[in-house]
Amino acid sequence: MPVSHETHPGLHRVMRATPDAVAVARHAVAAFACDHGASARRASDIALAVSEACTNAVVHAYLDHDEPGTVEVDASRREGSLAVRVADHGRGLRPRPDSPGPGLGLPLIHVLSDECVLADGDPGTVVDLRFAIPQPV
Amino acid sequence: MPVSHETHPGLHRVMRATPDAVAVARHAVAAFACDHGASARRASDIALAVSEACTNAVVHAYLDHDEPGTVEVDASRREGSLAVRVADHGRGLRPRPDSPGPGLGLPLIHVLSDECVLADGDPGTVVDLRFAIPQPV
Amino acid sequence: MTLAGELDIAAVSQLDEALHRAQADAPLVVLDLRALEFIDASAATLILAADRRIRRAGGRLVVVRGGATIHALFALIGLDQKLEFMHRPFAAITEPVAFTQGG
Amino acid sequence: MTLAGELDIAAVSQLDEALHRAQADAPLVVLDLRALEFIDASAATLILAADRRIRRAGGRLVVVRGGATIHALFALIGLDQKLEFMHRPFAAITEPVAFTQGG
Ligand SMILES: Nc1ncnc2c1ncn2[C@@H]1O[C@H](COP(=O)(O)OP(=O)(O)O)[C@@H](O)[C@H]1O
Ligand SMILES: Nc1ncnc2c1ncn2[C@@H]1O[C@H](COP(=O)(O)OP(=O)(O)O)[C@@H](O)[C@H]1O
Repeated sequence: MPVSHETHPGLHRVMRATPDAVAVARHAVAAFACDHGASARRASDIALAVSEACTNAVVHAYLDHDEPGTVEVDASRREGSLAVRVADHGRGLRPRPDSPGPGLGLPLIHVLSDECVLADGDPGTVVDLRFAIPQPV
Repeated sequence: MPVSHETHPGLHRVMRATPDAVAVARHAVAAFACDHGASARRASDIALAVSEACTNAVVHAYLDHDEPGTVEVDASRREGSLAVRVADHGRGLRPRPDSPGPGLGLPLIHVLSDECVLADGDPGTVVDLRFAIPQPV
Repeated sequence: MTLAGELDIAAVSQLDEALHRAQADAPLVVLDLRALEFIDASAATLILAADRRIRRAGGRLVVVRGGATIHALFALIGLDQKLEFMHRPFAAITEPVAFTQGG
Repeated sequence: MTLAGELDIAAVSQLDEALHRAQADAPLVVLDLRALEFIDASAATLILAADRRIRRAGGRLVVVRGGATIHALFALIGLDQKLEFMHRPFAAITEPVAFTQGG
């Protein structure tokens, strides 16, 4: 259901980094992408990338903490693309020889997105993704 | 042995992506970094990051090829930093569930560098790294 | 065994248990993905691990492909070549081992 | 067992064999990294795998720390907490099991 852009300044969600947050983030960004011109196929790629990035925040970011901190998801429409940011305030992206994951997340996020920049939060990790989407007419 | 910068326009090496290329690349970039103001400690961080990026080109890039293609290493001095690029012309950075590696390479490259951008070659993978190094006086 | 709903990090331990249980039940496990709405890399990897485990034990895992977006994930991580996929199940097999997960 | 030179992808299979051999020789394996000039993540991970294997078999792997840059890699990938490190070997142990790798 496309909605006029003025009514959608951007998406911003702050959640506790627990497993159930991942679906919430994924659904919110997929809906935002659909509303802003993404095809169903494209929206599902975006949802998968967001899901993997949020999963990393849930699984890795707060390893050293007693309680998980937050994961923040932002999305906004840019000229010709959708910008999505997944940020946490945890230990920062670093190697973990005992990772429970299969090590597919980062390469998967890379292939799904048109640009993927991994930056340090202060503290934490910021994953900035860009997905090319033709401007709706 | 610091050398005047004018005599060092930049480092450029093209090698076949075989295991022995990794040490050659690592040594060349470490020497270049030392010559351009990196401390021994900093140069060894840079060498490790380059080593991991070249190892990825050797291990992953030419998986689908009968013969390995090339891996290219470039380094140049920028204002306040060293820019290093490791590029291959292989299958592109994508997930590999049967990876023989422990999955530490990309996160390690990320922590060792001050900026790490993974881009697509055409075809292949381009890893652009920036290491902050104070300008020598 | 039929998987439905969304398989992400919130469901992996449940999926892992279900796959272990299915293996204990029969030497041929048919995993039907047609009702699945989402799957992530860690869940798909659990299916690969189950395949390896079941084959090592002399059994066999056959996966009934999900929709286009589900199968896209398997293709992206190279599992479309590593698992035994089929488009439609034999009618006989689907009935008895139905199981619904997540949602 | 003494490791010298540079341990990267070009040396991993040789390292893996050496670690398997050392395990076969004695229940206590002392791995001396002081002569090492370089180690990458895959080589360090092989040492972790050897540690796990040796402990599972009832043995023990003790690692004599290398120089600052060598130890930095172990710390970066979190293995400084997962392996049993010591600063200096007991004189008695170093002598007999010397082995030189790579270079
Ligand atoms: N948000 C994060 N915070 C801390 N570390 C992270 C984060 N995301 C990724 N990492 C690190 O990067 C590694 C690779 O991530 P990924 O490719 O998703 O594989 P996996 O999660 O399966 O290990 C992880 O094992 C972890 O060490
Ligand atoms: N140059 C490359 N070409 C193709 N794929 C790559 C390349 N570099 C990395 N990859 C992919 O990214 C994944 C993660 O890389 P890395 O973190 O170095 O872990 P590892 O190499 O141990 O698997 C690899 O398993 C591979 O699928």
